[in-house]
Amino acid sequence: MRITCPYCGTRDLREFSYRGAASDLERPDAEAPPEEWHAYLHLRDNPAGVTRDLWYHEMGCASWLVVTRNTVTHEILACDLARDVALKAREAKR
Amino acid sequence: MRIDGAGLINRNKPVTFSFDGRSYQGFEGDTLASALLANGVRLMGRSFKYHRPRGVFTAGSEEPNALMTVGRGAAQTPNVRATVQEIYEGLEARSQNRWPSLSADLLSVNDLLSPFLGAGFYYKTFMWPRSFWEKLYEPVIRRAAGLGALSGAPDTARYDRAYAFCDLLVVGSGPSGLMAALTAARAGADVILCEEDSAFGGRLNSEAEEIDGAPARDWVQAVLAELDSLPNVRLMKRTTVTGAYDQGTYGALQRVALHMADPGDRPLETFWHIAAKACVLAAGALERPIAFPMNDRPGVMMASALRSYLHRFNVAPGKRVAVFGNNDGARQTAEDLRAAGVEVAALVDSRPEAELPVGFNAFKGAQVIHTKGYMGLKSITVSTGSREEVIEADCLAVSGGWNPTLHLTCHMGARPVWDETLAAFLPAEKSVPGMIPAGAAKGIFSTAGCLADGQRAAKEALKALGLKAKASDLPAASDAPYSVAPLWQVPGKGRAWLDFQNDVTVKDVKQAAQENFRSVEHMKRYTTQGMATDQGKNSNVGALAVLADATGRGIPETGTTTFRPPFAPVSIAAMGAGARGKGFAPERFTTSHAANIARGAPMIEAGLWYRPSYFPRPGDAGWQEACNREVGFVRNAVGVCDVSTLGKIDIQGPDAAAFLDFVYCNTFSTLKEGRVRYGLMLREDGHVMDDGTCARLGETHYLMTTTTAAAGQVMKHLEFVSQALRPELDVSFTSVTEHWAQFAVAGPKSRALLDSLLDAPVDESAFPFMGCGAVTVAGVPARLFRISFSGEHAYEIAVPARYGAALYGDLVARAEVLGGGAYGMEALNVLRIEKGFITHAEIHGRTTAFDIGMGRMVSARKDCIGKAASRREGLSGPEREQLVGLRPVLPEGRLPAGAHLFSENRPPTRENSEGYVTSTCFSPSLGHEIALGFLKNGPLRRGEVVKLVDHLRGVETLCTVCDPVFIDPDGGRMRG
Amino acid sequence: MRFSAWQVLKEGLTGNRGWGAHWRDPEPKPAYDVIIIGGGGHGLATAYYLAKEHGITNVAVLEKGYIGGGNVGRNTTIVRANYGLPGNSEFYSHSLKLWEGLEADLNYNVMHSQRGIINLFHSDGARDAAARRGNAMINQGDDAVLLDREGVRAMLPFLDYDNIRFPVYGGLYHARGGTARHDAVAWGFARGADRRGVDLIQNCEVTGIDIEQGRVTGVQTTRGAIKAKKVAMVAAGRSGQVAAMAGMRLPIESHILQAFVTEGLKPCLDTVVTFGMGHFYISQSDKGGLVFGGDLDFYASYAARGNLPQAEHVMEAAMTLMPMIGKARVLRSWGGIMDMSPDGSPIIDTTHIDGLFLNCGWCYGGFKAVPGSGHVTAHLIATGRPHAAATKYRLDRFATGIGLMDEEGTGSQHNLH
Amino acid sequence: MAELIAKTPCAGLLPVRHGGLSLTECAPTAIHHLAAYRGAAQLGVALEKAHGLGWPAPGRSTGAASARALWFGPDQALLLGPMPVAALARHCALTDQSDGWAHVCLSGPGAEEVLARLVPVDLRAGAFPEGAVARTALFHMSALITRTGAESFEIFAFRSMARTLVHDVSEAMKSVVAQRG
Repeated sequence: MRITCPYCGTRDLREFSYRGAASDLERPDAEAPPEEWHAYLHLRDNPAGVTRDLWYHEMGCASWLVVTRNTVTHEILACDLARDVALKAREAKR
Repeated sequence: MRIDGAGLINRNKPVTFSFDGRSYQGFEGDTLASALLANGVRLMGRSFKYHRPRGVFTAGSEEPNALMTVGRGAAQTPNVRATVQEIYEGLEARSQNRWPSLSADLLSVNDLLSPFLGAGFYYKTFMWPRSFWEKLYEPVIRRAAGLGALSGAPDTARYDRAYAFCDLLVVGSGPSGLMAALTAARAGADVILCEEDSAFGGRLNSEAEEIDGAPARDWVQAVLAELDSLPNVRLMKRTTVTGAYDQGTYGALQRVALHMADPGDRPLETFWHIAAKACVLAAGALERPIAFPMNDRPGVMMASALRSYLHRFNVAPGKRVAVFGNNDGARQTAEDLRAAGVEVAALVDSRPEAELPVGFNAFKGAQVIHTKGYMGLKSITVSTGSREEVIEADCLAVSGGWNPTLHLTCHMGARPVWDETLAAFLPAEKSVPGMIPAGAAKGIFSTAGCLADGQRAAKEALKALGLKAKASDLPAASDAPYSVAPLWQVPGKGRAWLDFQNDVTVKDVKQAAQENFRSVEHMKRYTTQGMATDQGKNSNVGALAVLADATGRGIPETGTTTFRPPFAPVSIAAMGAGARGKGFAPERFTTSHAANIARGAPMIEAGLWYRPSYFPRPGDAGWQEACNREVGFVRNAVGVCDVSTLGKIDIQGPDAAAFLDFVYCNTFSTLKEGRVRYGLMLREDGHVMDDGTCARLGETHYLMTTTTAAAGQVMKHLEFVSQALRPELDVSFTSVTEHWAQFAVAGPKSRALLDSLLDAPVDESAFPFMGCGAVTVAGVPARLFRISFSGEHAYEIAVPARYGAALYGDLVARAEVLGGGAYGMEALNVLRIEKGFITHAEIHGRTTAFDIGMGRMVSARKDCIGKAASRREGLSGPEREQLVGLRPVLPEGRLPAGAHLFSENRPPTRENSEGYVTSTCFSPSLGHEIALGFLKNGPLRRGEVVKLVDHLRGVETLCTVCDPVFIDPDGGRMRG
Repeated sequence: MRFSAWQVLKEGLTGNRGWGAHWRDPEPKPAYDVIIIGGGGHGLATAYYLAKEHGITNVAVLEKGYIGGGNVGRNTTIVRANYGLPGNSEFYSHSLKLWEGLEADLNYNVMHSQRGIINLFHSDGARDAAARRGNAMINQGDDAVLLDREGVRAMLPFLDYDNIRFPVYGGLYHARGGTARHDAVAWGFARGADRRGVDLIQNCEVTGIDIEQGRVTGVQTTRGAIKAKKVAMVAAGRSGQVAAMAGMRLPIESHILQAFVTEGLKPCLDTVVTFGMGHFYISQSDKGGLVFGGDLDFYASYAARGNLPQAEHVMEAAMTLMPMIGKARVLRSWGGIMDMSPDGSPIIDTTHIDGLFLNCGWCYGGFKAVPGSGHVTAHLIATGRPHAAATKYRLDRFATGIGLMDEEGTGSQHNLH
Repeated sequence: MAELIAKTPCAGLLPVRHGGLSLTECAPTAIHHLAAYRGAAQLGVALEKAHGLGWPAPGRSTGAASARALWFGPDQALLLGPMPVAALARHCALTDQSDGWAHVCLSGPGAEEVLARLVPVDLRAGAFPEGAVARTALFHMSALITRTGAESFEIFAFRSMARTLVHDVSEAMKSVVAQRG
């Protein structure tokens, strides 16, 4: 697998490490009800198809990335900086 | 025997090698198989199950029979394909899976028992008595099974791995591959051409073909010369592309020096990762056998293989050769044999309408229905339906048609598609992104067709790459059509083999169907069809056809055959190259390493680092004595220890304080400049991730310390929190672990030591307990932290790493003058256990802040990572096992770590286990063992006597639950 | 037909013409008492024990492909009961006891070979953790022996003791651990279930789960609607998709785990060996292939195939641990889809929908659980109560934090694995 | 009074030479990590003003032998050579890393092929010209690699891993040299 880091270009899988669903960016408020925290921490859509997940360019520029990817074909459709995605989500919330 | 001809062997370079102890001569360019055939050797191996005598069957990596062991001692290599292994001077080959010898193999008795050893027989027996499976049945089966043997000695040869990048990867160098490479290279594409064989050219090396009116090999040489001259082309022969992976990644195995008597510093093999924007799969096709009765005799081989031996190696595999086929390959083979002056015993074509040339003992619409010759073919029986004829022959060439070599197209899960006309599977469309099958690999079997298709495929690839092909003519070549009449099995008396190596016959597949293993996957697994070293390259399609027939379905309805990486087996040494010994992970050394080694300290691994265990002295009774001495240094004088391995993260920015408040469960925004605070970090799941101190060096500047083990994990975590969860915070961090060498100076005389060392004495007001600041040593700027992991008055001093070795030597020398010295990990561990300080033995991933008595550190006034999850009911409360100290009731009592804790009168069972011991040591300060552990509701059970049981080491002892701080509980020494 | 040496002899003498079908291929009936979604090891075992232990035979196992085509047919065949935490301890102990009688029970040779397992450790701290686990095994009534370095050397003389990156300090030896022939386990349970009247329906994909007023009533399939009083979702890596049909989101991520087998070799490894620091485990099959694997590829995937970096990491671990393996050649690699739960332990529970049961979260340890999982799931379906050996596999443990079973200590949250 | 003698990360390990290829330790130089606060624009100006160096684009470097800025990550650079002026700290987190890196030079015919045995990035001149910078893996290690000439590269790896760095590169050098011709 090769992932295109927005900074470093296309790099081999071995430079990256994986975290999981990009829903990790949507951290509930501290006082959110327990169910919301449970869903955030544990429940997953786990789609067989297109998913968005978090990768870390660990052996590279240390950027956290949101990769849009197909879990059945391993096709990669997009790769964005997690920082940008998170900031955009905040803008949208306001 | 060797015949005249202009093959690819060098008759001026004879090569001597041996097989089963006998010396033979071949020529440079020979494979082991061709050289043995040239010497009249037909028996080359034994089958896996029935130990039947077998001869060479193919001329490529798909060989199922002629597997041998090459080399001796640590160089012994099992399961080497004689058809691939090039001979070199002194090569030693041995047959395998036989005892005592290849010609007299006792286990060939299995062959006589074959009626009882059919498909899946072992699932139905060997069940009684139960204990006999491990004791008798299994060991016997295991010894009988297997092919060659590993030497058992470490593989000390060199291997390596490498990366390559290209626009276009061309797999295979037959007419399609060469044409594709040439077309792409001329257009300026960056091309890699991989060829599994030791010579480029594919089938053109093995056929009497002409291109542009000259021998095809001339064209091959001309193309190679041009490719070789281009800077944008990389030619890789002896390189098998083994797998297709995501986003244009390919694995390839290059046999760099396996054909050399003395490889020198060359790796035997290199495993390549090739990142290619496009790929032309021009891997050709594999000829398939026909399952006729007793088709496994030594001397029976594929017709294309026979032509390879004839044309490329100038070897006639027999004196009287018969040919049997269902396509024009049979006729071609007969004609080639005749042209080479070899007697053709019979030409048998199963097609009634076949046009056969005159002058042969030819049979149309006929089949070979039987053979004779246990140790080597003696005769075949041909049936035309109306009559049968026994014909003497010592070699039979068989052609059942061709299967495109489409294996790589299956590696991403695509299934090939059945083509009725070609009676073969073809690659599915877009099976691997960027891969374009061409030529025989996609079912085009004429030379002219392959040349044209190679060019077409290259153009398609160039278009995708945004390059333009230069106009060029196609060379002229034969365009003979391919016609095949499917013939999968010939009925008759006797077994008809499908999978030669695994001894799977037509009967086995039929029996599987009879037992309702009708899915092709079930049939494969039940019969072991296709699971031998060729992975069904020779037999899968035939077996599928037999299954289709047995279940009354067509081939496409029955299923498809699929393939997984690797295309051809890859040695573990090549794919794991560089990892032998210490190469598995980087080694990290502190600046004090050499000094510690010089003092004879055994070094132990701490993550990737090496740290001294203890410092032995002459006359020590053992490590315990050294450890006790070093504990004494710290408790009574001063000890020095390199703590550079702890992670140090420099955190700066206007929002540094807010950031730390979020990642630590306690508060850091309130920490004064020049002060240090202990911090506890949770994972988002509410359990403890790591702990350490964090110093505030300036208003917006902190220095975080992590444990040695978790440094990388914490850094990654901080990056995640900063980039993904708190992107609005303006903070940045960088690891300075490597820049600073840091040493603990601990003990009542630590201050005295530092006063003698530093350019100015330690200022008590600037360095109270948990103070920090800048100092200088011999003019070198340093950092001083008044922190303690031993419970004593202690400091840590950090200097730029270039001075680490010098400072360490100086510190230890000064400590020794003061009655102290260096201390190692053993002493460090004792010191911290005596003080109840935790490490990853306690924060092992399942403990919460509550469990370690730090529940109140989770600040109520702010959010932090892990806070929400830590409030779940299951993460605190009396049911939790919580941190306690343990001391033995009797002074000699042992408290081994890993023991479980029970109420005094309860038997030691799972239901009764109430906790366990995590850390233990002999406390020289107290004169007995002490331990830390976790006990249900522990803090409220102080004073209670509990039973400690270590079944593994036979310890059962009573101990008293106590406070985890064994020494100086109010911390006076540390603060004083 | 009962399988035995005599039967093999008799059939051998009569041309092997008498062997009948291992199982029938029935058409689905309109209704069943119990439908099991998923014809893998766990589903087949559940059906078998429903029939055998509870007399519930009006059961269908629905399999979208062929039975045993999932993880039960693509694993490294290791069978063990060497867990350290309550919940797992009693369950795997229960499962191992079932393994020990499985051949006689099923009349099928699954080649359960108790050749022993050695978990190596590479530091004092790891030894303490192994000791804690070994003591837990003995507390549970299972077997464990703590070997020191020389003890390991006596059993595994070919490991690198001199130059290995992470030296061998010792090993935890579990004599009753071992391997079994994976396909045979699926087939044995399938045959056993079939003989007791269970319908095994292959090529039948469930496309919907029918729920009326909070109660399950049946399923929709590619072969039509089928009614059922009870439905169990036993779909391993595909659990997320199946549960979604019932409107459930699961605490499951599906990940890829690769495994490898070499060409056949004469016997050179008599036990199962695991190398914790290298995430590597290996055994030798009865056919002579070295069967080995490593850690997850570490990305969510349904592709049933992995990538090179993890494959190479596994080979590297092999080379540092046992450099005598270098000239063995990897013949085939494959990937399974692992249903990873947050804490690495399984879920066997009822759901908020009456009559709908859930069995998932086996992570990379499902094979050894097959008999146990089938046995306790059958108990749960038949009685509505968890079996004593599986009381802790609750679905709500993540929400409550009670009884989390994070054996590895890496975290009880997906992204912390 | 103490006396502290400085030791370089690869002291005693280098140089290593095989068949025209050499691996040498670069002369010690000041290395500072610059991580911009909130956007690099002002920092770039300050850097230019203070040290005459442009802010490096991703994967690139600026400057020449005595003073260089190497891209290190988003809004980050390594300043090589000069001691940064204090004013820079107004715009960025400024961290001394001078002692944190093993800093070596690989040069000679086949240097590219040597690195191709260890580094999963295309380092051929077409894709990786002089001055290009990659943060990547060198076998199992994190490394920063920059091309300094047609046949020369500088490699930065963690100081503590110097021995592994030298071992891995030396072995690859041997392999490349042995396969020549």
